[in-house]
Amino acid sequence: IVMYHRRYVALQKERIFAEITMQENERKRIATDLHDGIGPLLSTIKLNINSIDVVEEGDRLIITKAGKHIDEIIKSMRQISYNLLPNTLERKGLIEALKEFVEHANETKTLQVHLQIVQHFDVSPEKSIHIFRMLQEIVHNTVKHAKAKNLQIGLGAEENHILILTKDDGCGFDPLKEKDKSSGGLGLKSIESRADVLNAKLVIDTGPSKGTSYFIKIPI
Amino acid sequence: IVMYHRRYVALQKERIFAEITMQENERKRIATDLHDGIGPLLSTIKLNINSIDVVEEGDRLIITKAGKHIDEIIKSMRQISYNLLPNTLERKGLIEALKEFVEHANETKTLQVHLQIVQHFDVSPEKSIHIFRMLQEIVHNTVKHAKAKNLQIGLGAEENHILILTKDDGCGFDPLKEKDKSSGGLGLKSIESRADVLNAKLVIDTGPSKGTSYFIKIPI
Amino acid sequence: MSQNHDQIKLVIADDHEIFRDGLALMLAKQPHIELAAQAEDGNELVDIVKKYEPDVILTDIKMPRLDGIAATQEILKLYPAAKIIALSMFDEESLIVDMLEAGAKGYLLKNADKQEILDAITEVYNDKVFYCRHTSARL
Ligand SMILES: Nc1ncnc2c1ncn2[C@@H]1O[C@H](COP(=O)(O)OP(=O)(O)OP(=O)(O)O)[C@@H](O)[C@H]1O
Ligand SMILES: Nc1ncnc2c1ncn2[C@@H]1O[C@H](COP(=O)(O)OP(=O)(O)OP(=O)(O)O)[C@@H](O)[C@H]1O
Ligand SMILES: [K+]
Ligand SMILES: [Mg+2]
Ligand SMILES: [Mg+2]
Ligand SMILES: [Mg+2]
Repeated sequence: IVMYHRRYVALQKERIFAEITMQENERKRIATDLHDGIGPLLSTIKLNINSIDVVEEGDRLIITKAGKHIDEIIKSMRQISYNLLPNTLERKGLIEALKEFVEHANETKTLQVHLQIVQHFDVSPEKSIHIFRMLQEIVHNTVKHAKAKNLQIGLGAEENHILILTKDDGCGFDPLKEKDKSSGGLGLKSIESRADVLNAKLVIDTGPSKGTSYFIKIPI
Repeated sequence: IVMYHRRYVALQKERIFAEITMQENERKRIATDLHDGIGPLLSTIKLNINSIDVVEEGDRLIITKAGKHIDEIIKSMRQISYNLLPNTLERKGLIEALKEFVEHANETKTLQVHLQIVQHFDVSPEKSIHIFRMLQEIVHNTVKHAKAKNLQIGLGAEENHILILTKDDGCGFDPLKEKDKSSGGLGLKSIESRADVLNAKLVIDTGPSKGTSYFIKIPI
Repeated sequence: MSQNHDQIKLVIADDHEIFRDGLALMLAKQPHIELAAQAEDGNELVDIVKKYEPDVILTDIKMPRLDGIAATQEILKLYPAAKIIALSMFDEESLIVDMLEAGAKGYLLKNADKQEILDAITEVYNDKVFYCRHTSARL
């Protein structure tokens, strides 16, 4: 039974890995389709209509309007594309992508997110994406559920590990109760799956009086 | 250990379910954004620019060009949106979506797919999507790997089960060998994961001389 | 090559032909701009800059083989006074900073209005910098 269990564990991990990989591949594919397929067409249409010489005032208005519509489309494509895969993550790596994400989050929300890079470290693009997704969900959950004023995020490294610590000053929750609700959310489970795929140690410390903390230790 | 194993099995199943659900939710969200958010804007732009009076022949050409660009955008958005979530699946259910998918596959490929509905049945939208994804991957794999001329797909129902049978006349493969390659593909694992989520029984029968068959039995 | 000193000699680079075509069509109508040549990647851009020595260069950032950032660096090594404007797609804003660090004198979003594009070309030609009005506050 122990051997059977081991085989089962390996199989399940592979399946979760397959699902996550498929999703990230698809995200990348769509982002590329939007960037290379639709983006140039949209910009070109704007150039096209702007190059037309019109005589009537009404036509000029129509062109202005159409131009605004194109800007709107481009704005939503930018949002879709960012949600799929932040360009910065691919181009400049985890730290820059996190800085951008945190800046973005601080723009609109009442929550203040404080990002501290204690030590810099190198990490593969594959691992970066899992770490980014975990922190994204932690921030989302803090915004959505914690009623917190502050969220501290610290990233550092020691020998062969990346260490991540997060701490909010919100209302906390009961992780066991949340996990029992099979009807419940997907975010925490996804954080666990990503941790599993990274062979990471994941500890959640949370309660009504102490807010919510995550401790994540990832082998490099 | 047995109890521990059971708990572990339940936990893993929940995680896979969470990943798959997250992915399908995201697909639906993006497809909706593209379809409902961007689609109408594009049509409006097309109407707008077509109503402009131009004097020069060159400008008329530019407008024609811009119109073609818009058509191209609409076409690729439709493709992206279809790949994410076939509209028909949501609107008209599994059978119609499969018919459309098979028709589509038969248009371009040398492979002939034959879809046979032995008995009609009712199935929830959630289950429909898992079944659709499994059959999609089976068709994709047959196109990609089987060198087959024909693929038979039969769907039927008995009492509390949906039965799916597929059979290609291609080269077959060694499932054990494929599964051992941890570097390998994602499709088969994803079929297994979906079967798991559906509590389905899944049997793959394949070999060099007999092509590849799937037998899937899904509790309704 | 034009001898008219009032005309700004321009080259453009982008890996998407339709976008280059659209840009060329628009520029063709501008009497004070002469579009000397087009490139579809950074390598070609460096070549046409050497060949035509344009007054102003308008270049995409993300291109195959040699991207806009690397091309900018290379061009500025050869011509330290070169006037380069970056063209940015909706998902490339994080790269604009790199373009400016590499020595670009300005940037435009690819959905900028015609007037904005023309202003950028004129301003940069007149030794000024130009930052696109539409860009998000983050930059
Ligand atoms: N930082 C937090 N502070 C307080 N409660 C939290 C926090 N993070 C999570 N929770 C609680 O845990 C529950 C489960 O979180 P999870 O991310 O799994 O689901 P969700 O956020 O409700 O939905 P989803 O992530 O699928 O959008 C939440 O509904 C919330 O009650
Ligand atoms: N119908 C089939 N006929 C012949 N070989 C098949 C068939 N289906 C699958 N295979 C073999 O099984 C392998 C694994 O299939 P799987 O769908 O998991 O991965 P893939 O198709 O190679 O990649 P992916 O699905 O990730 O795009 C394939 O590479 C192929 O060798
Ligand atoms: K001209
Ligand atoms: Mg959540
Ligand atoms: Mg496959
Ligand atoms: Mg480009």
